[in-house]
Amino acid sequence: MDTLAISGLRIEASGMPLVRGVDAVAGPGRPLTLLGETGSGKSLVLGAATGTLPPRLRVTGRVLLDGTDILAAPPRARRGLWGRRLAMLPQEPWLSLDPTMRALGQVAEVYRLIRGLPATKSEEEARGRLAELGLEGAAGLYPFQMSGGMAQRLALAILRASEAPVLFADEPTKGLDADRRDEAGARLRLEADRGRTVVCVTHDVAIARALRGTVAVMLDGEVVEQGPAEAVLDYPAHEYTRRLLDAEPERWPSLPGRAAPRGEVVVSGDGLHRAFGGRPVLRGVDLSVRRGEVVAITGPSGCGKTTLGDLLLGLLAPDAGTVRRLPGVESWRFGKLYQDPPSAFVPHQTMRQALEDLSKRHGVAWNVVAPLLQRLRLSTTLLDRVPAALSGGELQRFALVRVLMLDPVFLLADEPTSRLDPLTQQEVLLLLSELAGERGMGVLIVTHDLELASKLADRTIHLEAGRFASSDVSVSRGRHPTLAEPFGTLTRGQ
Amino acid sequence: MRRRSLGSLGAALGASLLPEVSRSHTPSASRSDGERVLRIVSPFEFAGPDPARSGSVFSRMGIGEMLLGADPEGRPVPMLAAHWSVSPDGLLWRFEIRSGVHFHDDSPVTPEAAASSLRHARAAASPLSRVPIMSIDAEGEEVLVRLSRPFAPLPAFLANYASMILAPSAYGADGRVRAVIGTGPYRVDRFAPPLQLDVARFEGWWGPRPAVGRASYLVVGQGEARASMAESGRADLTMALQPVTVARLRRSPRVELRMVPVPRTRLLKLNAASPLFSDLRVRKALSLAVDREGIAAALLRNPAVAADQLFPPTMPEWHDETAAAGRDLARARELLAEAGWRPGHDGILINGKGLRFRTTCVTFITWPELLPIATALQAQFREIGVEMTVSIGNSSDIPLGHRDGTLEMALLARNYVLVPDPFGTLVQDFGPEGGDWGAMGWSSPDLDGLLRRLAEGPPHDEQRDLRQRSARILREELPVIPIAWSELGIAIGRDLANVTVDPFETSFRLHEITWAG
Amino acid sequence: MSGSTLSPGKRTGLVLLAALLGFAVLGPWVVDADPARQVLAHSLAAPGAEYLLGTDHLGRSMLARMAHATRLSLLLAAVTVLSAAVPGTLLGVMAAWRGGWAESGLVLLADAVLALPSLLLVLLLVAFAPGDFLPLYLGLALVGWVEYFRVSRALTRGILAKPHVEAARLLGFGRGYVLRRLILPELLPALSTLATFGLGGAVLAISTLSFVGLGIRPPVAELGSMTTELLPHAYEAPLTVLMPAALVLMAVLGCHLLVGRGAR
Amino acid sequence: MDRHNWRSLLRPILVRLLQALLVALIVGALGFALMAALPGDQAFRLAAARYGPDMGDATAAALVREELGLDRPRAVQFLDWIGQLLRLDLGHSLVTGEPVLEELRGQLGHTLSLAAVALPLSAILGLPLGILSGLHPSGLADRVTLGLSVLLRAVPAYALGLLLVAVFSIRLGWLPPAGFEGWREFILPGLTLALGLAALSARVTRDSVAAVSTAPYMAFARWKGLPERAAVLRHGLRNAAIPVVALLGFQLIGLIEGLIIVESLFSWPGIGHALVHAIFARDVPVVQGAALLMGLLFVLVNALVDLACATIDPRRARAGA
Repeated sequence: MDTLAISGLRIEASGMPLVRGVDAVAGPGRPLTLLGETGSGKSLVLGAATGTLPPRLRVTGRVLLDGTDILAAPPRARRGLWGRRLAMLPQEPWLSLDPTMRALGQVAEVYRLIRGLPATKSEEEARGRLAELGLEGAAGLYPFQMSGGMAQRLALAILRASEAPVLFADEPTKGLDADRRDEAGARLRLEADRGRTVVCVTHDVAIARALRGTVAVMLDGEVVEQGPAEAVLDYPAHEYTRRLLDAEPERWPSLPGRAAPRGEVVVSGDGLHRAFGGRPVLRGVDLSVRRGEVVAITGPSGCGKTTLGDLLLGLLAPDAGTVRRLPGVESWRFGKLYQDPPSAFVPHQTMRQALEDLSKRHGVAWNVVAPLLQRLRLSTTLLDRVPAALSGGELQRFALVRVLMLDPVFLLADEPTSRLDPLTQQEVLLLLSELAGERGMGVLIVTHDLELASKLADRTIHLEAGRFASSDVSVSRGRHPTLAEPFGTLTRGQ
Repeated sequence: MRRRSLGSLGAALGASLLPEVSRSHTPSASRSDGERVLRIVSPFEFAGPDPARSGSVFSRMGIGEMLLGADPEGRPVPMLAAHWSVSPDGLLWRFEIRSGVHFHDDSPVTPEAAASSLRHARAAASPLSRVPIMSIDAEGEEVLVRLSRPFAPLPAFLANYASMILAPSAYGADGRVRAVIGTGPYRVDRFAPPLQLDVARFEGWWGPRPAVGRASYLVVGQGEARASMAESGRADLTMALQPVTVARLRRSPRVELRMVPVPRTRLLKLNAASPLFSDLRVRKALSLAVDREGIAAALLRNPAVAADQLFPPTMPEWHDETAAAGRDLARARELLAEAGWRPGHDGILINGKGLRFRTTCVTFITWPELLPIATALQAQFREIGVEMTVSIGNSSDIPLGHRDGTLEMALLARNYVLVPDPFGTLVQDFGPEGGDWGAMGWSSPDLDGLLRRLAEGPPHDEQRDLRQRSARILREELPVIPIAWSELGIAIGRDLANVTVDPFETSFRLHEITWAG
Repeated sequence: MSGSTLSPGKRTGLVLLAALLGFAVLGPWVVDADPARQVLAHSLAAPGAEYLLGTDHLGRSMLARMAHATRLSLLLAAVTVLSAAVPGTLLGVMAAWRGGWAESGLVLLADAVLALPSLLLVLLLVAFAPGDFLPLYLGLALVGWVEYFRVSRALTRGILAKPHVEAARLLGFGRGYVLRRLILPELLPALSTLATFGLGGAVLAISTLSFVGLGIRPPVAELGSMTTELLPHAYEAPLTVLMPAALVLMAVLGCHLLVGRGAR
Repeated sequence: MDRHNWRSLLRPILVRLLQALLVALIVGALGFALMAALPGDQAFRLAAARYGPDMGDATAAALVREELGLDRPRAVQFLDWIGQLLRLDLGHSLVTGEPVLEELRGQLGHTLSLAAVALPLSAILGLPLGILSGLHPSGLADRVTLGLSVLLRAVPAYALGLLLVAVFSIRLGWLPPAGFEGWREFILPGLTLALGLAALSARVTRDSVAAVSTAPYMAFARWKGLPERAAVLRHGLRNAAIPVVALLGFQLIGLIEGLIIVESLFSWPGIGHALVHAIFARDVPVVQGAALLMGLLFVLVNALVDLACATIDPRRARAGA
């Protein structure tokens, strides 16, 4: 029997349908993944299933939990299910843990207050839960002393304590470093294997793959394709599903054979050392980037990738070693793309103002700008928007425009797509790679994603604890997919 | 020593963190010994135990006594001195100390103790320091005061609070006063400057045993708050009521209101040496321009206090009976024109040398009525073309401006019975060099002569004549322009009896008061 | 934010301030009576045909005095706020930008100023020239700059840490541009909130000073000094005190309502 | 690790000490400025304050000048004061001649006892209203509280005090309008101070509670299945208290400001009252002493608030590490 069954779910906001006709089921050991991009309506479905939607939204259809329609239940009764029948693994768990309470207490209170165990017994149980998730050493820590992955495990420990049979997970990989993503997927699968009914909402195909069970792909408020994970993910029927899957780096076709980078070296570092507060971050790194070359740096969090980039751009000074940049080239022709696109723009400035100021500052004629916008498929109507009114993909492309206006010789791209939906990520990165060839600029891309690096870069450098671990040269072959497809229509403003 | 001060800072902080639960008495209740407390509320704060600074409060509360007192006419009466005499040349005064009098520490009052107190007073900023004294000594049962020249009003100066007689133990080794150990009917029970003073009956007093056993003196600065203390029965004696609150208190069944004229005169001090005020006609014009009745009625709530001369009718010897001219703007303008002042294009007077009649009047807020009066004068003078700026400062700006010659005009209130004989104040204020609180750039040989003669101690009839002539000179020459006299407004609780008011404000006469019923 | 989206509270605040401003600008001109003219015989007259709003203790027209007082009070408050806000903001931005000793020194100084009773500083400054305007607002500015300093420093630190500042520098923009286009516009909402509160605060502070006896010299009419001047007559003629007090209240209330949700 | 911990503990203490030192220096400099720059003559001012207007004339001023050595160069007098301060001696009041420390001791006691009434009173008035409005933002309680607090903040402290006196002492006759001896005397000045503070703390509490009640960790606490009461008690209150406690430090500024006014208004023999008098009298040692004590008190309380914040909020405690 299905623990959770959603049927005919429709959500409207003042007459406008946001979610239409969603049907889906999940049961013990049969997780359900709602896969979709920002704005697809997947989070609204989760809200309806948990009964946490704002009252101004009109919800029709049925959500059966163990055969009872929880949509029809009064709010008090729904609230009574929390922690007993339903559990929720929140987005960005480090924000959802009480910042002023130690880990152990946050687990133990579930036993103490909800399950009514005595204090010592509660603590004992709580220690057990922490140990199960490898947190035995963290009982005395506060959430702010934990990494994102630890916080997520702590949240899971709390949810395990409650032993609610249905576990919801909302974007469990949001804000996590890429190397922690697979771990998150595996942990959710483990919960499912322990007999829980797991419902997960994500844009990350890798999670859906890891979780197995049922996958429902959502687009514009509708489920466009649904079925067992193996079927949907390996033999996608719907065009959108295919594109979504193709957007995963490992599925990217290899990039077009760029001419082997023969240009001069635009930037190089020799024996770079850098420490922060007495802690060495970089310990003797050499690196050079040529015109037209795409170099990727990968490595785990804290390995010094970002620091290396900042040293090359002159944003930081090295403690030892030298940075050489192409002589006679103005400093602003060494550009940077940022991880969080909205934060790289002045919040109250429209794109037009930003670009106009830039063209005035450097005497770049406006007629240089228009073709760039076209090349990056940015409609001129977007020019009059402020950053908050643009999507991440659009902003990252505007960021490219303003760098390209200055005829760059080098571009540092610091995790430029880690906060973007997969299709947008693919689009932006392919553009970047094309432009490197077209413009003859050296690109240094900082990323967690090995797969992405190997697809995109001419060379990949692995950093580990501030040193080179290895370096390899990607072999470029095959053809680049045409970019005439209007990817832009799939991304939307938030 | 160093360590001690370090410790004392810590102790001070520590002690103050645990606020002292004082031997407090609730205002309405009686004390633990059942003795009812007479509560006095007054606006006047007091500082340390030095009588030169705070003696007025000690004297009013009956803690300290002087050698002599004064009767309602200001004539000297015995207090700690039972008898006194003066040598024929007027240079040696003998004061015989009352026998059997004790200080609050039970030590006897000896001539040496009294002489010592007086020597302290003389060294301080006290009226006694202005007396031409050569020496003060004890001899037998007497205190001997030797003068360098005759000074008949000496007894009045000895009746001033700063000449209070304190016990030898009241003085520290450095000569500072450490405690108020007097001889009066009440001794200090709790000394909490600047706002509270509790006294208890001194059983060893030389006079008849007072009926009131305990009294407290509480300072309440806000006039409105004082009035409501009286109205709500939280004060038995409320001093210095403000004119605006008087009407309300008159209707209160709880208190009896008394308005006592006191010789404190609000006046305009002028720099007669300045080109603006050197001409008597100008000073007369200014005086004629003042609407005294208007000010007295609107701001002081009693038209009768409009002052056409320095001394009120309650001091007949110093009061000139001739009728006063009222406000007369036409006459004022005439006089100004005669003195060469003509209105300019904006109405402000200009004289032949192109000098505009603009002046600054300094006043201060110790007396709350001065500022509104100054504001009224400003408008009244503007009507005859005199532009006056009001500068609100500290009272000390006036003597300072007097000394450095920068002062042009000041509005102040002057107490003429600081020593019970107005002579004492007049000789300071209107002497040949003028005075900080009196004439500036003005002197009158005639007045000097009259005052000199008064100092010699003439027979009474002559005295009266000298006083009258002095008053007339001041009235005619206008070295200062009187504006209004004062009244002391007192609210007396209905359950007090035998309350009398001392016009010289030297005593509340607590020892005479009894509880009614 | 356009006018139509104002909340009722903000709208009330705006109306209050506009009314007050109108009274301040037009009042003295419309009333056209000398605020210093006295008729002692008409002291504390009740409102009526001759004196629309009655008279004060010296028989001066309350209406004329309040019109002039409102103008002066608002002007003084505005000057006070400006002379606190401009240096405070600039120092705050500078401290955040320069960092190091300059910042630590300024922060310590600001903390020390905070630790001292501000009334002490103002009293001291006012004691230099009692009754004059200049020391009054200088004194208030001397105390007031700290608030602007703290807020603008904290905000600037936040802004400077954001990637868009680094991006602007990398794109070749100079310090002037960063200050003009990046920092000041972002400080503006917070600063205008502070300034609006400050405007009300300055009106209050000036009236408090007149209460301690350091007002403005007569016969100048200022709302605070009017209130304290008439306070002794609160029982006989309550209106004379309540009217200027109500104007002070209007000014402060208007500012607070305009800024919106109370405290921070 | 240990070394780091020590540093993190030491640093705030050092900062506070430095602040205290700076406060002392500024107070000293102000006192110096007072002596050096203010118009009028200190000796005359002191004479007026000591002997009253009637006796405060040039003769008295000359006596004062001689007694106190006011003729000495100002720099010497300033260095004297610094020297005394280093020996923790604040000198003698120029008006009363008493040691400043002795005078301030009593006054500080009165001030602190008033503050000890006002602060809890403001908490009793402000916190429940703030919590109530924060739990139901835009509800009736919220709107009424907002209106009240805006109104209270728009009324100057002295006007509020006079209003209270008018109502409770004069109209109703319930409470004494002045005095400082019994418990009744504490109510009006305490209330005057407390109302102003409560207006502020109610708003801060409200905002904090409103923010906390929609915080993700409160949502998660509910998701855990905690009943609302337990969620609020175990996770809401402590987090909501952080900004409120931090505000206490700032409230103290308001409290001290308010004290000066309230003490003058109610003739309360506290440190604020003494300060105002001393400024008018140019009693430099008392001004310096009172300001110094108030400043140091402020620094001390701020340090205590820091400590309290660090106790409640572990993030603050480790921030220095």
